[in-house]
Amino acid sequence: MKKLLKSSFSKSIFTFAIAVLLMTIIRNPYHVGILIFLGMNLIITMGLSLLMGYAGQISLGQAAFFGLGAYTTGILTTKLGLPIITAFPLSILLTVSIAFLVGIPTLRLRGHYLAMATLGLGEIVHIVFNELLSLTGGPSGFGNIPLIKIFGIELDNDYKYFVFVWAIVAFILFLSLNIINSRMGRALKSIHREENTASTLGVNTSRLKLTIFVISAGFASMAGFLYAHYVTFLSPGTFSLRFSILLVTMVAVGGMENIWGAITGTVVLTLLPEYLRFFKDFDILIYGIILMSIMILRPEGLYGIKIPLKRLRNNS
Amino acid sequence: MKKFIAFLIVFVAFLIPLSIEAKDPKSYKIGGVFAITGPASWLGEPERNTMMMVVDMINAKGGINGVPIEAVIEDTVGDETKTVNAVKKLINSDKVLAIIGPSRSGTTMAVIPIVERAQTSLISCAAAETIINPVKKWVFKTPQSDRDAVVRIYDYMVKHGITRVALISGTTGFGNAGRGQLKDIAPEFGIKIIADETYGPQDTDMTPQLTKIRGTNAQAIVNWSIVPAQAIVAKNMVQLGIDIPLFQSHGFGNIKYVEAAGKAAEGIIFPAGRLLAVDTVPASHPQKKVLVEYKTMYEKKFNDPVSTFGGHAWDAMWMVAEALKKAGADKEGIRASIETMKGFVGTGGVFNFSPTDHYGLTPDAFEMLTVKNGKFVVLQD
Amino acid sequence: MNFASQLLQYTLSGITIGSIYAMVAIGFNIIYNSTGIINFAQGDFLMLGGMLVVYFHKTLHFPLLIAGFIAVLIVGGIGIGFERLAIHPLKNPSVITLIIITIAASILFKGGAMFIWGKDSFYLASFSGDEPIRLMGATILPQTLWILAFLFLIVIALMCFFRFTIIGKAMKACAYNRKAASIVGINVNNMVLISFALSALIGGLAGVIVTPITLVDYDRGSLLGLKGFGAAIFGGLGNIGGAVAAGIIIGLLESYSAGLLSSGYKDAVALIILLMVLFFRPGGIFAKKEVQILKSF
Amino acid sequence: MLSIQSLKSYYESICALKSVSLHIKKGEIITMIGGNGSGKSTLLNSILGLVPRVTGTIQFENKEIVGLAPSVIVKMGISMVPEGRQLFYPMTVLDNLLLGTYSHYSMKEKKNIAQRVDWIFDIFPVLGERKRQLAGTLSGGEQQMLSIARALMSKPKLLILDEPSVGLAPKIIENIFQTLVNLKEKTDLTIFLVEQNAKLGLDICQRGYVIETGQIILSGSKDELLNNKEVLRAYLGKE
Repeated sequence: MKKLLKSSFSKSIFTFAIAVLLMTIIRNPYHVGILIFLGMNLIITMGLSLLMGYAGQISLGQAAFFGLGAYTTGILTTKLGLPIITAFPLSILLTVSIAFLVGIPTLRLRGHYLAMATLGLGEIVHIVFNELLSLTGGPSGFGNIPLIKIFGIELDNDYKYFVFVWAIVAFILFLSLNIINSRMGRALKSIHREENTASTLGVNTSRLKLTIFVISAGFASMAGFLYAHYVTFLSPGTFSLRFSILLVTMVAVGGMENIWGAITGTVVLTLLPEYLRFFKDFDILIYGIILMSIMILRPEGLYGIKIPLKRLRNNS
Repeated sequence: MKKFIAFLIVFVAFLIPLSIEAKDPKSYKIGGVFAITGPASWLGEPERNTMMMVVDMINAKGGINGVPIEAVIEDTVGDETKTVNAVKKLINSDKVLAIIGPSRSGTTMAVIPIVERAQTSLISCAAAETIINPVKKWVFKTPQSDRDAVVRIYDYMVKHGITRVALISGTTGFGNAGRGQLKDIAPEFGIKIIADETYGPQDTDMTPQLTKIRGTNAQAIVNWSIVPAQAIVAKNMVQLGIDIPLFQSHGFGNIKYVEAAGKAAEGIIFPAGRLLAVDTVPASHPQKKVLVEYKTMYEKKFNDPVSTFGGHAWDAMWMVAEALKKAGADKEGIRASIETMKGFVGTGGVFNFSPTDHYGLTPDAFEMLTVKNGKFVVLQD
Repeated sequence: MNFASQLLQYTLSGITIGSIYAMVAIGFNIIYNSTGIINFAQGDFLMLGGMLVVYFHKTLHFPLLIAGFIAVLIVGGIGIGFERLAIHPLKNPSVITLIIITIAASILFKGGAMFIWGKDSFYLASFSGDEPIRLMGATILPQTLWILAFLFLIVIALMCFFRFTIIGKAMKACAYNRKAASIVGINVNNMVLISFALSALIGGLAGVIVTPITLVDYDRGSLLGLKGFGAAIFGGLGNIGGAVAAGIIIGLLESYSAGLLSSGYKDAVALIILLMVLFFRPGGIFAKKEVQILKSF
Repeated sequence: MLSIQSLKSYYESICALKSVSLHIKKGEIITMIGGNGSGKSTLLNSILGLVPRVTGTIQFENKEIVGLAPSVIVKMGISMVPEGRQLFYPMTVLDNLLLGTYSHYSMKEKKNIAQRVDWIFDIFPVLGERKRQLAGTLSGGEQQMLSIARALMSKPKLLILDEPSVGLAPKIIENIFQTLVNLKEKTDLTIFLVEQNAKLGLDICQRGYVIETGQIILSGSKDELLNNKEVLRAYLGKE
């Protein structure tokens, strides 16, 4: 156990170190900004990977939890003037409780029915963002969300925020790896493989699934919190079904069987549009073609493609 | 672990190209961020086209003070996160001197903190009053405000004895902002809002909402929307046999919506810049020359009917050109010279900016138009 | 105008919207039936049908009937091509892989349509004029009758197809038991191909007949696809009659809640009822006793 | 008629068959016995082309059939009664039978198919009584009959049965097996029967094979096998 902990801890620290190293190489706030959004996406998709890859459940409503986290902290800090340090736990708590409540009936469903139910929940939350004018500003959104201050340092530029976001990414990675390596993680894998046998082996599958669902919602709300205090402006468009689908796609493109797959997929699909800017109006076509090719040629996901490593070894 | 290392290598390899920066040729770089694709593309496309066209015009004449302008245009897909990225790219990678756009109110609000911090002028092509009220140091806008549009509509209503009004609006930033203004200003004109319905931007049938309105004693309907669905509202009204007047917002300012609504569009009243009814603007009007020039050039070049949205980009680009002439490649200078610009004649109206007014237009910038025989004409009272 | 005729109007409006959802839902079901795939590009078949008929009719000036016919055939061809290029090459794909592929296809179809026809909305004149038909103080457009008539025809045709033809039976057999279908010599791959072709044809046809009401632009398929998916689930996946009823029920729910409750929350009301059904009657409102064993990821 | 040479099959990278060879002559009833996981189902699925990774040769009437699609193989005249019956449960008895003719269905054949159905109802009168019932509502024995009947609908030359006796009462099994023997006598049908129930299976055959862990360990005539000590001990429960 100690050894496992050590390795997931070192992996997290390593990832963080690489990220910070990258930041110092990339001396351009715009690129750093993209990596900040990448970090937020990673936080969500790691949770989604636990849910999809390990618990075998799908959620097409993850953008709603992302949005709930963002809106709660946004509303609490601007409309009620609460300090961020209070708003933070409240926003996570609210999202997690909602996830818990809706998770109970939802996770009884399977397959396409689960997809439809989570999609419906996501859309309902989206409609509420649109319609609660007095709180959310409706489709026009609202702004002036304060910046985060930590140990007296205001996170007012991209570099500071980058370090903050990626520290949390590393922490979430650490958490996820531990969940995977824990008893619960192994039990989850067994749910994924064969739901019936697992339940006969005395594993309470519905409780485990619910736990992971709630954890993934918590991760998403964490990302929402980070989003709100970075962009400082919220409107419902950001938290639409489109984004939920994109998140699921990231996990599937990278590979569902493994959390590193989700991470790979997130990196590729977050950065891909930046490369496709070059193609102007064609970008959506090329994006579709790339996505489809990946799924046809490598349906198990991008992660673990062996060619680069082999070539590397041959060269050295 | 092997897989992990391979993963890291790919990760880093994917990122390295990001750190390569473009070389800087000698030119004035101006950024454009428009919703060229996505659900608001009918705004972004003419804006992008127009900006490119104006830049070509300026460069064909030798640029500004001998320096060519380079337009760097990014697509926002109408999405906040993408817009934030795009604006950061323009400011930090391309090092533009000023930015034109974004197309939508929501995306504009999202990037205001960024341009304020980066001290780069932004001339928005979105209409919402909240963009320039309160005044932000680096933010301007060229479209006529929704507030002014509401004022013109209510003026007209008061003159024609309409006091009971039913609202219907699209649930987009534009529709929502207009809805807010309509409700806010109504008491000033003694107008009562007796119905307040909404519809989604992708909806295909508004008869339930309109049936509800039909059940009231409203004397007129105001539809505030910028999405193609607004054409369906007009059609549904005809279907339901509602024969009270329909007012639209300036978001109706695209002849394609008239085509889409067909006969149902006849008699719709809406405020708009004079661009849409150039032919009926008297030759003596100060805007006439600019309007004719833009309309003929655009329609010749893109073989597409002109819309007011492209006009916003036209005005913004010429403002920037004007400011560059005075201030050169000095960001604060550009800002200051836009802020002090007076009597600038654009397609949207005659702009008079000041440190307390980053909008520069008055309700007079609007003309009340109506649809007659499938064409926009100035409404004769 | 009295309340009764208002109610009648909400009903007629609901049926109009609902019949469009029903058309999309049928397409979902046909593919689901023989493959277990939810085709997220289903709404885009409808969009393509609309775009193509507008193109042939208004740009190339073909007579409406011929333009519509060509449009439907081309969409059918696109369905076949999609299956052969993207679905067929996969060996033992997981459901989630298939879903992502159909999402990618949806992105491609949208991108392609935007590239070819631009971003404008297009409209098509109603088949038999816009003069509304009056009915006890409420009105209905002639185009709605066209939609209902086609919906009726499609359902009847499909029922006959599945009940009386050997290919229809073989497709159903694939849905019930793939292995057994192979054992009796049914070429399962061909059945999948036929199901894609059929559902693309129906999607294209739906696009042609709903465009006069909905207008069409490259993104028109997204929302309709979503609503159609909802209807397909609501009626019980694979149940074509159920899909039609569910589509119309969702349309009615939206219309009633827009008219009687709040237009802003109309979609939410419909969704909440849909979720309630899912929670308490998974398998859809019309699920038979021998509910199909749900496929899982 | 059917000849298999050094057949190997893989199931998810596990080698389920290791070099199996056997042959079946026209008009024979051949029985193969083997326990759970011995590879018998894999063997049958390989013959029908349902297993993707197969090496070796399978010749049916001197034509190589490895690599052909199941639909082609069925059309050539091999028909299978699968393990667990695998009917189309939500469809009627008649529809199940009709689907049995799928591989050579055409408009011209309509009359022949009708005759075929009548012939089946002669053999299994109970199915005729229940032809409009859903297959899922039949009793176990009736379902097994339907599964056999469905396989017979395609006019097979070789009928393969995968454990038809599972879950049925001895009386019914006897009845079904007797029907098979009668069928073979009346027509020129060849039958390849795979059974766990060695006694019943061997009783009706001419020759037999014993398969264990993916290999054929014994073969011989009915009497040779019935008297073999190994068989007696392992499959017939006699010391």
